[in-house]
Amino acid sequence: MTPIVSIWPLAAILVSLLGALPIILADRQPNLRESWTILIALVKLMIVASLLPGVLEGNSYVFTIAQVIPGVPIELRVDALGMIFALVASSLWLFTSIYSIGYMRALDEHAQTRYYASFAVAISATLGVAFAGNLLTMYLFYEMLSLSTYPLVTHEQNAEARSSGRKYLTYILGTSIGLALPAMMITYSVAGTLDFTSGGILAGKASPELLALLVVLFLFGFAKAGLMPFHGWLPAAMVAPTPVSSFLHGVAVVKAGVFSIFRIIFDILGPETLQSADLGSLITYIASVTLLIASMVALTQDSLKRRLAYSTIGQLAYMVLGAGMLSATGMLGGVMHLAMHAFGKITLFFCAGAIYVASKKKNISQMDGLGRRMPITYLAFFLGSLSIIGMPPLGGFISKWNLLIGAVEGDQLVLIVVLLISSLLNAAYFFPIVYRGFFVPAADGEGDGIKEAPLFCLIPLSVTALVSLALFFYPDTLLKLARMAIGI
Amino acid sequence: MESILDHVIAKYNYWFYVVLMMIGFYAMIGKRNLVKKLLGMNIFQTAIILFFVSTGAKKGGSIPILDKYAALQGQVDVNQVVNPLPHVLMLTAIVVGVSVTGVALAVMQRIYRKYGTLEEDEILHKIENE
Amino acid sequence: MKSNLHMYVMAAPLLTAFLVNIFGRNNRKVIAPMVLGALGLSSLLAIAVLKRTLMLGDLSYTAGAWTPPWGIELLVDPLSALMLLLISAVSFIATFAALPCVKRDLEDRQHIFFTLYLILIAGLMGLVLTADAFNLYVMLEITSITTYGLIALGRGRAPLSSFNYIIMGSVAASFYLLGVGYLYLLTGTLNMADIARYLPALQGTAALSTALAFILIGLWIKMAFFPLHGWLPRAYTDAPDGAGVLIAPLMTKVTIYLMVRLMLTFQSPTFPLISMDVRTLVIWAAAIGIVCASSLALAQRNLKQMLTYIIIAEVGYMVGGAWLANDQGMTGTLLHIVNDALMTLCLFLAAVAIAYRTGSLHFDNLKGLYRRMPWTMAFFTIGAFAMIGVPPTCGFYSKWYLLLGGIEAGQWEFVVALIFSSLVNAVLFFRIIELAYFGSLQDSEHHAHASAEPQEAPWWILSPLALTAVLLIVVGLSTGPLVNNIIRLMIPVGF
Amino acid sequence: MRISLQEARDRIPQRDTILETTVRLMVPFIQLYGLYVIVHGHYSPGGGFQGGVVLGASVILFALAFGLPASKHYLSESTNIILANTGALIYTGIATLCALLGGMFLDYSALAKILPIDPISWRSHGIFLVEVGVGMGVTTIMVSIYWDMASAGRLDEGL
Repeated sequence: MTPIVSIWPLAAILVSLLGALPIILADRQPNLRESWTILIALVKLMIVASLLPGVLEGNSYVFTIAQVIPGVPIELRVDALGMIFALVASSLWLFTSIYSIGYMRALDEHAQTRYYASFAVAISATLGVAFAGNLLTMYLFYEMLSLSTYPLVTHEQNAEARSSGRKYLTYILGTSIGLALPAMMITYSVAGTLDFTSGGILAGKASPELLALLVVLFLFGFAKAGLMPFHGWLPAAMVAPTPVSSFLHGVAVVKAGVFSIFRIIFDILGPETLQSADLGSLITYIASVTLLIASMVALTQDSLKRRLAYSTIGQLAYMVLGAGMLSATGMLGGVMHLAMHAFGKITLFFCAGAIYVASKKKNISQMDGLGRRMPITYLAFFLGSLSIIGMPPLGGFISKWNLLIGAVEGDQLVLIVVLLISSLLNAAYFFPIVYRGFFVPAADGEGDGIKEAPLFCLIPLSVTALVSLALFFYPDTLLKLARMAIGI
Repeated sequence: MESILDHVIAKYNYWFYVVLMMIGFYAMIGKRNLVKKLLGMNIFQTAIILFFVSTGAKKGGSIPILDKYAALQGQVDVNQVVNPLPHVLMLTAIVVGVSVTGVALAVMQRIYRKYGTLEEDEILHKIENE
Repeated sequence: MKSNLHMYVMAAPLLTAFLVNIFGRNNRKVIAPMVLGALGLSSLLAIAVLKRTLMLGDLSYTAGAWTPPWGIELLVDPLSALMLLLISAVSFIATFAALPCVKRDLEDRQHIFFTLYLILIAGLMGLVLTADAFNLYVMLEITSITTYGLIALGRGRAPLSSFNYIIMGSVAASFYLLGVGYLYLLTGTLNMADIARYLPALQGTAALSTALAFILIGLWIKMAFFPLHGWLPRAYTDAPDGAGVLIAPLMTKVTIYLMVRLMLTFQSPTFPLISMDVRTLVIWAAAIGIVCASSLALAQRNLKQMLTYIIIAEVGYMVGGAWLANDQGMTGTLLHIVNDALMTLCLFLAAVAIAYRTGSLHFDNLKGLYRRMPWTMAFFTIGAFAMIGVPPTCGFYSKWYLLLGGIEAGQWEFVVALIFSSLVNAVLFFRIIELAYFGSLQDSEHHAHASAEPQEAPWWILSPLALTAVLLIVVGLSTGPLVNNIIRLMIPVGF
Repeated sequence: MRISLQEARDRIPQRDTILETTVRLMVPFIQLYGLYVIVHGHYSPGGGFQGGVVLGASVILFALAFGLPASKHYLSESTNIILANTGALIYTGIATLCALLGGMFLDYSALAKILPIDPISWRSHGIFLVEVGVGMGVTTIMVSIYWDMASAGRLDEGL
């Protein structure tokens, strides 16, 4: 890997951060404001994409922003793992922006300028997390993401939003200051550096007990990954408008948490160090518990968005589980699932939003027969759920397959069972929705006059569903990046 | 017992300041009247000033006003003159003390005009009833 | 190296103080240009002094050309030059906000206010410059007396708060003076560097311990270190707005600097000033102080009063950091002095801006402020993030060093206290942000339009606030150079 | 508010001829003594502080005997404060002047550049100048504190 000094990673982050300004200035002209949003999203995606070929060739792009602490500058570095996350986030931001226009206008939401501006800052922070070159930089952007999403979560500004906002910050800030920060300080005082180094920086420097402590602190410290018992914020945060839930709580925020945990396991603690201390099982058990409980809770939820939220918690645990296997295939599955789940889950959230826009319905029990009125939405929902469950021919299959293989290779019988049960549970909480939509007729007179959501909503969700499908047939680039990310 | 007494008598001036200081300190902390507090503060400061001044003292030392020419010719025995430095310093400290007292008095006057009393308890009572 | 530069830094506000009183009493219009001119000049000169010390090394200076240890020595090394710059810059920025407030609150006493104000600034600079233990006492009292006066100019129960402060401040000064007296008896000199030379020979004597204890307790009262903090909250809350923005960021911080300066001067390999027992005791006190002050801050229902308790908690940070007695802790303390001054300035400026428009800082009054004063609240939010310690604002980095120092020294109680306080700060500030963001939920529908008209604070307050908020981030990002080029130079090897 | 001397003196309910006469006789001598202490301060015991206090005491004595308004007739409040500031300004101004002339702060020998007397003498004369400033300051502040206290902050009646 040859590091190349390049300003483009910084540009990718700044474009939306500075882009928030014209958005704020265009407060009174919605068309101009939304054109800006789309333009910024496009520019951002292009910058990120322009870095892709170099990364595929094995280069990394480095840029130092400021020297702050000896040995730990604020530094950006684009490598394969970061590239996956950045690509997923920036391409989905584009779709979300388009979707937001349809959704927000259809519902005539208030304070849309603040909404778009906060969104722009949040995506900057997400890319910052993706491109961070060391733990400190990642922590910086992680906190920025937490804070910039607060106005989005509490967008409604009513009592429910306030209590959810409280919960959100309590979990996210509480854990990052209370657990992740001390863990980072301990790491720094032991290792003397915080650079992401393939294979970790703690090899031979920390006792197994200390490593175990760090694992626990980091896993729960990055509570955005939603590992139980620090998952409560995610269902609560579903009071936000659906584009926020779909992008931030299906993609950016939660994936930032999982991505952080990946970074910790791959580049700070180091898989081999963890292996030698026999700590892989600790991670996988924590993940398994979350996985099963979340899937079962999802079954009981009647609100569509809450069901999706619990599903997300479960799927995030899949990724952590994969990383925790510490074997090449397992980690590959985990990394792949980060991308696959993003496309699948955002489709599902988009659909939930589209249903809400079209019918004002939030609960699954009210959605009988809707599929016939909104066939495209429901078809996309079906594809998305297939991908999440892990069925061919959708992208989710590839990642889940790898996870399963990883478990088999590692002779971890418990994990195999967990994975299989959970896939069944996934199917059990998704299929009834589709079934109700298509095959249970609506009560008399209900649902008359409901038609598909506006085009601005419909197009993004169709595209993401199709991407999920396409990723099954053309996973090569992604696979290559994922292989590079875990160093095989 | 005798040795302690000797100790006290040998350095009686210091004991005197300590007693003075404690009286001042007690007045500052224990009294509830603002004027008494201020008096205590002055006593406290005076004790410290006396302490400083006595550090310059010498047995048989005279006032440190020297004949310029005698001093230049080295005819002055330093042991015959008290150390003037602490006195000079305390001059400044006295001025500081006076300034603080002045400010405190002015502030106290404002308190009195506002609340009509200088008893701390009554003032607090009045503030609570506002 | 002979140079008058730093004297001018101090002389500019001092001379202007009297000129303002003479000319300002009849013509109010000259006050603002004079004060701002003097402080602007001071700031520029302070930058030059800092540059010069970095290039040429320490500047030693003797008032009246009397050679030390007899004459009063003024010593400028990069650290004191940095403090000089901090004081002049903070006071310059604060003055912009102080002017409109004083104009409103103390219409016919502006000249008096600004005389005291400028003498206070000159006194603070003198504190930083002096290398003479007794001169330090005098400067300490100059700053205190002017502060008493400034606080007493406030409304409501301000005179009483000021009086309590006078009593406590005088006790502190007397303790300090007593300690210096002991040191003088022991060493026969008042020059700090000179005293430090004699200290190793006196190691372990009861008299020396008494002397140092008196000095430290005196300084601790002045800086409102936890169990000795009683006077601070009321005094700072009741101070007039114009004075609060200057006093709150600087007074405690400069006193902490003095403690650190004494520690750095007296500490030497042959004379470990900080014995292990005392050290642990002080750090425990700091940790308890941080926890208690943070918890007390939670109980407040008034923004300014809440901020005063946060100041007390931050004092705990810095005292604890200094007494960790290692490189990282000391770096953290020095860095935090700079950062905390800026953070407190930012928050107090925001508080002043809010008070200027709404008249009160009670929490009920803060509802819906994001709508009414969006920019003020945006900058307030940055200040709040710095206080919580969110990167990349500067508050994070000093906390980083303090935590690291605590971890390296194995003082876990301090680490836990710091983290606890960060969390409490998050609660404190998000409570306010929430209030300001949500407004009152019931009647938001009806009054949404009535109160929707933005009512920003005047530019005189808003622009320094904006500048400070930007500084918080800029200083945060330039932590590396600041630590490597200035602060680390000042910490002796083996500290 | 300026009032005539006669008016001011009429405000005192009981005038005491013996007291007034004594004070009238004493005040000039006290003031002369105060000035003496100030101007000799730079080479013998005395100086601005002591002389200033004596001068201030003379005014206070006058105010005690003739009433506060009468003393304000001779030394109005604003004059008093301006004098106080001027005194402080003389001190700091000379100190700064020394620095501006290339010496150090309060390094009076630098003043030789203005008036070519030898630097050693200037050291002595410099102290004299400064003592005058100090004297002014102390006198006026003493008077000011007395006025403030004696009249409960209203600056009219007095004891």
